[in-house]
Amino acid sequence: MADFEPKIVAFVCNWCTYAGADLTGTSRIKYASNVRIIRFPCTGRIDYMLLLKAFDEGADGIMVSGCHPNDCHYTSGNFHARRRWIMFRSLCDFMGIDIRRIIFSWVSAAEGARWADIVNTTVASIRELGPYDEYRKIAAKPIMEVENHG
Amino acid sequence: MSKIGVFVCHCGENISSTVDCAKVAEAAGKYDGVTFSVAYKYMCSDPGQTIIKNAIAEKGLTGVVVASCSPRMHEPTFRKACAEAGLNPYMCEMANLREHCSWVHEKGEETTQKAIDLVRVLVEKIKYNHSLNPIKVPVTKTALVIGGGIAGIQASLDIANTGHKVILIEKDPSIGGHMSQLSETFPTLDCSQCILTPRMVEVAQHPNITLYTYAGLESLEGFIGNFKAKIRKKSKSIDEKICTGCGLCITKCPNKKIPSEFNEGLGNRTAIYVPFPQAVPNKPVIDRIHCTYYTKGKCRICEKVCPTQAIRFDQEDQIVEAEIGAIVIATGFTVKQPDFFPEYGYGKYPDVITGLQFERLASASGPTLGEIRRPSDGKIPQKIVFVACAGSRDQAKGIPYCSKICCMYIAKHAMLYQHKVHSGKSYVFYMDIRAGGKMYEEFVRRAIEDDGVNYIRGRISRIYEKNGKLIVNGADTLLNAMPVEIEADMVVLATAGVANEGAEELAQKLHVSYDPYHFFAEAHPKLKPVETNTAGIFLAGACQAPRDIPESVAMASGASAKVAGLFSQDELTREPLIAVVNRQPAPVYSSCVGCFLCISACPYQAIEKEELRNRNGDLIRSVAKVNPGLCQGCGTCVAFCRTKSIDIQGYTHEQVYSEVMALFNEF
Amino acid sequence: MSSDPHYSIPAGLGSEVFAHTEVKVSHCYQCGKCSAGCPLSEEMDYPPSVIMRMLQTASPELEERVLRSFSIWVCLTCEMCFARCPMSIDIPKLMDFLREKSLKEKKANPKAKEIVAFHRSFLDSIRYTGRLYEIGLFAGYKARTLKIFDDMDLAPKMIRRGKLNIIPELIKDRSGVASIFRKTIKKNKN
Amino acid sequence: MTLGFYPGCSLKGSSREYAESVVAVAKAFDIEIKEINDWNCCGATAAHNLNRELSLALPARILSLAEKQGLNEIVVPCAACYSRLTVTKFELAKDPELRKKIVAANGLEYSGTAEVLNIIQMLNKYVTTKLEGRVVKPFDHKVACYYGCLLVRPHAILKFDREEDPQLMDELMLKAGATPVDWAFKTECCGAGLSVSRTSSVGRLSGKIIRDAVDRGAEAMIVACPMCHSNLDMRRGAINSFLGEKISIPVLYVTQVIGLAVGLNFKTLGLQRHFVNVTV
Repeated sequence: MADFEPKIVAFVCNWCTYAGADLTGTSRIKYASNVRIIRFPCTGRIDYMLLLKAFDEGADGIMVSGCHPNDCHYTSGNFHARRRWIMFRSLCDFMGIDIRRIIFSWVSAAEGARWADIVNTTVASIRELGPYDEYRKIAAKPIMEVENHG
Repeated sequence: MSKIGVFVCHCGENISSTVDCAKVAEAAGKYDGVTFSVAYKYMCSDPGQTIIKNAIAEKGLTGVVVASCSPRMHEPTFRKACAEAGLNPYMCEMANLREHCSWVHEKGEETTQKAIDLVRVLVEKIKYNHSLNPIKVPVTKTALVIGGGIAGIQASLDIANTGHKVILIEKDPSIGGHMSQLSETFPTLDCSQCILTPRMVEVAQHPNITLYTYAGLESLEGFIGNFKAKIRKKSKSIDEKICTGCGLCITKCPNKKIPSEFNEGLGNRTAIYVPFPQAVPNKPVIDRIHCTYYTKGKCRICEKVCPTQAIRFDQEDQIVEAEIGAIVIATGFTVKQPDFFPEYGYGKYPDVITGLQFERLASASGPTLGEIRRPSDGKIPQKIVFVACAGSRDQAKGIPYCSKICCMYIAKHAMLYQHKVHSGKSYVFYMDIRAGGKMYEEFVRRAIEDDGVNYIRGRISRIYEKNGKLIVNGADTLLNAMPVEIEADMVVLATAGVANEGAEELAQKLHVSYDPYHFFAEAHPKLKPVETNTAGIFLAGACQAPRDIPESVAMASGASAKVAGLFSQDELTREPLIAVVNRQPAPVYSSCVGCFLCISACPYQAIEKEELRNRNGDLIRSVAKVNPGLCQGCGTCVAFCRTKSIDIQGYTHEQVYSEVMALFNEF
Repeated sequence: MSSDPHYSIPAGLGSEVFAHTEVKVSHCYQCGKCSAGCPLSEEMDYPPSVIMRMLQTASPELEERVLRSFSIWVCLTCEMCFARCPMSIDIPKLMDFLREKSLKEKKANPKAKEIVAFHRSFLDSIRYTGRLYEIGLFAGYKARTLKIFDDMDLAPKMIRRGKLNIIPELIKDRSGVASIFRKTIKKNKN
Repeated sequence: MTLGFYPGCSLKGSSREYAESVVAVAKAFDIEIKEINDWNCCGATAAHNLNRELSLALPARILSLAEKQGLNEIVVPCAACYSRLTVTKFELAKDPELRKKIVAANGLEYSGTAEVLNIIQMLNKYVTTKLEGRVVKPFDHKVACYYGCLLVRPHAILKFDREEDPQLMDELMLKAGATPVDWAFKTECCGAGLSVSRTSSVGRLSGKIIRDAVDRGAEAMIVACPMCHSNLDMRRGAINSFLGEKISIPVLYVTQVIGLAVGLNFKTLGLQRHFVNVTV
């Protein structure tokens, strides 16, 4: 697995984590290059079906990150995100999706170093888990076949 | 078919030292829909922008992706450049190759690959961008100020002086608020009334200010720049136009034993009254709860003596409707009463008073004409105990916060007492002295050092009365918590400052949030201290948290500047990155099924129900509708929508899905 | 153990206090209201708020002083401190714990000899009869403290007024009560 | 009307007049009181001072016995026992783990359903409404109602009356024809468990209480706790030496006053047993 480079996508909010990642840049803190950031106005905007889509498209791991509780630019978007995340997580767990591959975190605009840390830990843990082939195997099966097995 | 231009910036060497920019441009050039791609040393420089503008003109570009620094840095720059070249600015996106790539990774193929990926993601996104136009909403240039204390007065005057109209409403018969009750003010000991009353008069005379006293907000609708307020003017039972304020009615009113609110119950007033001599407006109102005519059906003496026949017993409350562009809430606070404290006698000892009552005793306009006399027998107290944190910082009593103003006014009270009663002894029981403020600490030290006030560090456990003395049990925590017992003549409790009764109800009427203690919540604790979460509604003074006079005034001026800024425009322009509910041709109309989950999710009350009707006016069904004036573009509703009928411009489903799908194609 | 996931458990005796009583010593902000209202504060070597402060330091030396203090024994558990504490700190419960620990570690303050003796005699009386046998209590107490002549005038007066039972009241299920003692108090302890 | 009755040790010994008066008043108002069979001591201050589990196991046994006898309501005249029983109920309801442990130690079933009433609650529930018509000899004295600690604290658990300056006993006395004085030491501690081991403290604490009552013109002190009574009554020597004065204000149980008011006999109420003479 040593030469496996995980593909990770990060869904982040514009006001905290995106800005925090900017700060990592301006602070010139180096971190693993496996993560691609996609910008959202707020974690509250993130439709969790996107996460499944990302796995579909070949992601090995997913990060979701926004403002700390009570710091949301829009007051409560991150609370909605967190609440939905709790639901979605158990749903994923139920469906057999490896929830260790979805990392939820709060990174503020001031936490440049923390962003680098979280990315590095995430990359390391996904590397440990290996490529997420299982998902693609299941997803690739025609629906009928899945049903028959089920 | 899209014609997208990709512009890769070297940012000097900031990007190009780790990312092979030429390779990025080359890769981008091969994507579907990309008709132009180039790398340049400084894309944000004039020549760089010219490259973009020329490409738009010459190649007829329909979209621009600038791969350079963070959009938080230069998005406005490049969008402006696009607009200047005739391309809708929202057809420009930025890939963050600097902060998110070149600065955080080592030089190498992987870094370049990441840059290529980031560009591809935005190329795919921009294919689904739409031209957007900034939202414009008109502005009614009249402000509503709720509350006529010092904060409301300051806000009204500041806004009125910028040339805009102000409606000031006050629930009491006079403006002035708590400040008018104060004797002298810390840390300068200038007389409160002397500095306040000129401003009250100014309010009354200002051509831009309409003052409604004895009035409250009935309801509020609308949004920033376009509110509609209903104001209830309680019946004063007099005709203000005719009344000259001569005061004859007050002297003749037989009902003279009503505890005066202005004097905090330490003096009496009549049923027809002005709260205090300098009241603005200086015309009486009839307190219907106590007036003999209203309670017993006869009297009407005031009517008989009024030289101008201004008494109107049958006057009814009046509802005034007003168009409002912005609102300043300045409703202030209140203090806990002694009956809140079981251990201090549940309020049964008349000589255990609040700080506000002490203000009335110390005030030259108060019931004792400024002499410190105890309420029970009028004697001058020789020993007086001041208790800090009475209720404040007391989790068990539900008030864990610091009321902030008490440390200072207690020092002032003790000082005033020592100035007035030279033979007297004063004690202050405190836990910490919080005197952060210009000349505040010096003021407290003066009380201790120059005026001989005894500060004892410890909280009072109990107060009880014996033989006309109040026995105060405390401890000196700086002396191994040694018990201290003082036989005092009077005790002043610095009772906690709390939100007004009805604050919660008002917050709900205004759709602003409030904290667990019912103080109104600011939009950001540091950077938006006078804004609320509802655009166009601002906060001033102690309705947001306990505040002293300088802070209240500063907040009021801050809120006024916000209002003036808003009123400086005829129309409000807002970023069009807001939510929209889809509309389709009949017979579908919209995929919205009207579950209205979005309404509950929206933190801005920006979503309302819209009734779809056919030509005959028959209701087809109700669907959600986003008010563009209120929507802030967080997108929470989008994630909530079960039928994907609501979408957010700039981050549409199509856009974000295409981004995700573009991610790993060549990863 | 904790019902409060946000509480940062302090070091030293404070953590033990928290584990047994859920009393959070760091919640005390030293207002002194407990000491001000405590009826026995003036007889204590360390008034309640000072005990709280000593625990907050987590200094082994000060904790030792707490366990060896007279304060914890003269405390009457009248609950005044708890009733008025702005932080709702259950000091009486804390005191119970400190007493138990002090005794277990044989650190009870020598000045508290009579108080401890009284409590023990009291429990002995219940242990053997199920109910308090006042003469037995006095006898046990006197044997423990050698305060033979204290209250000598009281007993005859009580007997005359029918306030003392010469014969102990015995409950039927004495073994049941004795077994409660065995199961709650460790065997090796008196 | 049947009520469970937990007298507690004091009421069988040094405070038997309290029990006598409770029984007499109950009888006068047709309340049948049924003593819990084979009850044990609640452990009082000693148990919780020395061992927490013991201090819960002993009261739990009492509650279990009451349940076994089918008693849903128990009157507990002793304030200390009332406090121990109520606190035990509260603690065991809060912590199921602890409850398991205690039940195991006792070997008796425990459901926590029996309701515990202090004497004031019992009187208010079953006597007060009928009292007015029954008063034949109003107790026409100024009285200081002394509640002590354990009747009102810990307030969060007991939820009885106001935590400071309680009123319910005062209201009851008013109905019995007495005039309660407004005084300041209603809930101050009398010295309680230090009675024997530190009599001087009791002299000081009880002395302050009696001083205030007398200063406010009280002619009698009314109590609802045997410990308070024995400290204020039997420890008068220590009190007087603290006050430096001989004070002879009598101390009566609340039930004795009600008994007198409805015409019960002096001896039936055990009034002859007091150290400080009561003259009616």
